[in-house]
Amino acid sequence: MVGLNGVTISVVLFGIGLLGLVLRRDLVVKLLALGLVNSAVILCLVSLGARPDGAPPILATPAASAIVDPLPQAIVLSAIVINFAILALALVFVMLLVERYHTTDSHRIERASAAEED
Amino acid sequence: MTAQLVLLALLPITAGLALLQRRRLHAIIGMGAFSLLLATVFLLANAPDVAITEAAIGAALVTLIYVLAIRKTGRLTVAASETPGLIGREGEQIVGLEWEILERLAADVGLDLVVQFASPEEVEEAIRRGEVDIGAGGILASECGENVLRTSGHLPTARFAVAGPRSEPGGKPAAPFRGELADVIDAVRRGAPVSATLDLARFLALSRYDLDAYAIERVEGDEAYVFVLPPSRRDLHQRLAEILARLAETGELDSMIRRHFP
Amino acid sequence: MRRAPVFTILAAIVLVAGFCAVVLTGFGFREPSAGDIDAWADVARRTGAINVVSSIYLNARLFDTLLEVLVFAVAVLGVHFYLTARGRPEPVESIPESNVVRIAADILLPPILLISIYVVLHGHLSPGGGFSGGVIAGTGLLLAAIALGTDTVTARLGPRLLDRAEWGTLLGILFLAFAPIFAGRPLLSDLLPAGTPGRLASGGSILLYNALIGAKVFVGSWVIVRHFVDHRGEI
Amino acid sequence: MELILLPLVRFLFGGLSTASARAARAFAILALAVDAVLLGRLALALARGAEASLVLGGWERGLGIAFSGDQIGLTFAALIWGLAVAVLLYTWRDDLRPYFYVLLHLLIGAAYAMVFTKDLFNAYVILELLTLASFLLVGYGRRPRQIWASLNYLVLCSLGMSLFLLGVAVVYYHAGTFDLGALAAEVAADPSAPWVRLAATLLVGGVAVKAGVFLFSLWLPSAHARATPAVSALLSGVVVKMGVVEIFRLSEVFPLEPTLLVLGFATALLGLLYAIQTRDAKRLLAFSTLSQIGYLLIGFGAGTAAAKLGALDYAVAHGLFKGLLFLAVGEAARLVGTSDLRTLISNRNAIPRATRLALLVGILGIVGIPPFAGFAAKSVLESALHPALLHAGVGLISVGTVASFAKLLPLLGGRSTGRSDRARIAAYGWLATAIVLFLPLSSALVPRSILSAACWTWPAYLETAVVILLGLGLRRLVRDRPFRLPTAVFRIEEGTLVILASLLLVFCLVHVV
Repeated sequence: MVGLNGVTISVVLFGIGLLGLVLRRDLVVKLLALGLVNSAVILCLVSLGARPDGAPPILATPAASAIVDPLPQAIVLSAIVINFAILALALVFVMLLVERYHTTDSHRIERASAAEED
Repeated sequence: MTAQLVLLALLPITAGLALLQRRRLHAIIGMGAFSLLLATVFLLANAPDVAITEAAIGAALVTLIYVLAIRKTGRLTVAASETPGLIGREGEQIVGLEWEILERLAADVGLDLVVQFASPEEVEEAIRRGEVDIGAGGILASECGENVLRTSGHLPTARFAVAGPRSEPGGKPAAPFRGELADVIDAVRRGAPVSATLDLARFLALSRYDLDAYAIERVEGDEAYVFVLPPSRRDLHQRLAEILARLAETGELDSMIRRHFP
Repeated sequence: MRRAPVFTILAAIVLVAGFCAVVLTGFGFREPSAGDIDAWADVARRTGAINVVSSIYLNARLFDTLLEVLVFAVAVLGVHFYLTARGRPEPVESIPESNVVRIAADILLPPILLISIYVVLHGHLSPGGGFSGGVIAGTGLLLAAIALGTDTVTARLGPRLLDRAEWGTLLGILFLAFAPIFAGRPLLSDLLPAGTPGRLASGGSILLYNALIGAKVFVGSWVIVRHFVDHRGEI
Repeated sequence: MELILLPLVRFLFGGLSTASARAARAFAILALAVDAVLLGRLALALARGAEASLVLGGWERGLGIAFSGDQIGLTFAALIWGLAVAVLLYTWRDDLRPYFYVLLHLLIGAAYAMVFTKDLFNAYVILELLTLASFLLVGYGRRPRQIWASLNYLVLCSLGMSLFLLGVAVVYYHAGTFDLGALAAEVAADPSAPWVRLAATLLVGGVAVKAGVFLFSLWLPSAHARATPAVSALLSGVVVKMGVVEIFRLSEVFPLEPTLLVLGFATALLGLLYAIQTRDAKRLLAFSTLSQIGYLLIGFGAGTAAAKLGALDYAVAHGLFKGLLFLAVGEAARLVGTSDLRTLISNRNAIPRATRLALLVGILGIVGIPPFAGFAAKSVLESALHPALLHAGVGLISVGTVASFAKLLPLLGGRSTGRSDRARIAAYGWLATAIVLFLPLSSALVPRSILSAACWTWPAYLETAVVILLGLGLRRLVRDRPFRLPTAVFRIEEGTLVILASLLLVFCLVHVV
């Protein structure tokens, strides 16, 4: 089912995020890429329930029989908050690393911290 | 329906462009825009709850803390080996002739200056890998490697071969200086064997100690201190060269040299 | 942007493309059956909240939400722990501002807080709920921080009150999860009656959960934002 | 009822510990007591043969979150409890902030929930809570290299959990449920459908990042080696095991046998190579964790019920002796000031006697000397592995384990001068007792008939003797021949690529049924 729809786009976004995670060495951009990967999964889950003729899962609307699947939407709310929590903590840790190593370049931090161990 | 498809197609484009940004602030703003687009897609996909949460958290709060966290001014990273008089630490402060020149450059291009001290070979390596913007600290024009940009010398200097104790002068010239100056000084103080070619600034620092037991010989040839830059920073090289030329023209360079090498 | 070695770039592209191709093989469409739709509508009928997502989020799958609140609490705790211990670099000046910003902040803050309260309290009736409402209020407070400085805002809210609210709301949520057991019902189930769907006082405990989560997230996101304002520009 | 009370009570204590800093330690003890009561009640209920499963909040299966308590879950819960006691004793004299106790409560509560949950999305949220709590615990010392190790851990685990969630999406797309029981029925209807393979790949690959499977968990050596000893013990004994538990649950649903066998041997052999090569005591323990996870995966992959029981038994045993080893080596490293093996050995006189004894018990446990834990669990596992080749492969891994742990033996020599404090000795004693008495204890999980048939036989003794002799020989062989292994794979970038490559490998493997 490759075509212009939410699921395909979300897989493409996942791929872009992975490329960013691997190829960009700046930790801030790496975290942005990680956020993209997480958002991609959220888009995937929401797109699962989406139907062109659907209605929001709120029963007050007249077409109560046409509501879209509420379950993925409910779990996605948790996923969004978890992603935010991860991001906030990761940023704090990057701050602490910058204080020590004066750089956000992952390779240089890696080398500096490996050198400390010896 | 069409609006939805257009928005969906915009998502990877926005995300890709955002992650390709050279400056972090641009990347962050790009991802903020992506989150907003994503929230709109959710709204159109009949997921208003998710849309509100994504807009409040993903677009607003996350972008906010990123923007707060990052430094708005960029950095100019310098790798330097400590050389007394040129660039070195004095307590918390960094002082020296080259440091002052670099401060001018940083003010000129509007960036914060960050110095990482390292041994000469580490500086060379960092420049070769393009990990830092400028290499400094007693780098001699004749010793900097291939494939790097270097400025014209800002201070003429000479080289001295120090060998001993109790070795005959006139032998094979010692290898160029490597490692930490502090180690050489330490060796001299203990009277341990030393064989190194030092530039004038480092030699002056060393000559404060008792060198009677060592053979000292001036190495022939004219030398000058330079800055080195990775080949990718041609723009920065240009700016540095301009600043050096201006300093030399106005005579400011001479007074700076006199201040640091009385 | 520093370039990665060619080999890494190639490997990354090949692997990512392979991954995307593999993932795309497995998806297909699945139309919801009439039974599914009935089941979803039934959830809302049982909880009494017309927002089906809220019914699932805060009743049928309440345990997930509870864990998620704990994840958020851990994040707030971590940010607080690591950034407080570092001390602040220098007396933090308020963010450079002009009178226009200050006045705008003064005018904008009350409606933002009102909107957030509305979003929190109508979580079972319309889109929104504790999390989004709390975050809106927490970031809205940043406007006040722009005008007054973070220290003044913290002082006005009362640092001790903030501290207490932080764990008090968490304990409240946990207690609410425990409470049904005293009424002889299963843990993590409803405490209050379902009520008439569509009214503000309906949906069982969902309203209480939304209010508590809203308060918790409001305080938590303010703590995070405050620390990031104090330590801004450090990366 | 006890199933959900166990995590909830822990969370409540976590909340209370933030409220009152002074009482944090008292709450920690109280929580252990409450846990013990609840675990006892659960054990009694299970012994009576009562059905211990429930859907939270009184919902029916399918929509709500289902918990189910079985012997396996109970065993793991008991392991978690035992390690929690040891950690509390070990850190008794340390001046820890209430923050530490809050994280500890949340970590343990999440682990309890993990062993009982039968819901895929619930497992995702629990694993994320485990990740965040342990992430903060790894960085607790605030040393920059700890911070860097835990940031690596966070990024790679978050990526892994995204893969897992993508797998959950695939499952929901096709089966319309998050419930493992309902999913098992759907999978059984058509086990070779493309979506089953994709879902299995993503779920197993995602959770393998957390479970310490070598190719996926490249963050593990640094994080485990750089954290403080008590945290390392928890990471190895509890957090990694929770990933293993999820892999076990998945292996009950999806046809994963060849995949797990290949992954198991890969992680065991690679982990051993690195363990034999490293010169750092704590990294040795971390790499050995990776190799020991291999045993478990092989057990799950062998497919028979007995092999699975043996693997679970081994998981518990490993939690005990690796916890003890991390605590003991951690104290030695703290006293000497480094975990570099050579320096440790030359300063071995600083290691107190109790710590040496703990080390000895730990080593005897892990190399499988009868009647210690390793021997019992390994015998049960091996007796269930039927093709001779499989059996021989596992024997080879045991030889490598002996060879890598022989490096720690010199630490036991010399004469000790220092003294440990009482609380630490109690912590060692607690875990050591469990290791020594492991055979009778494991009869709670493994039927007594299997146990005695596997352990009290001459072939088992003979095999142990041969393995130990071969292991010591291998140690002599490699001692004077240091070799180098690539270290670049432990960086974030390469680590991500390796995860992707392994994921594609798993995707190929799930097609081999």
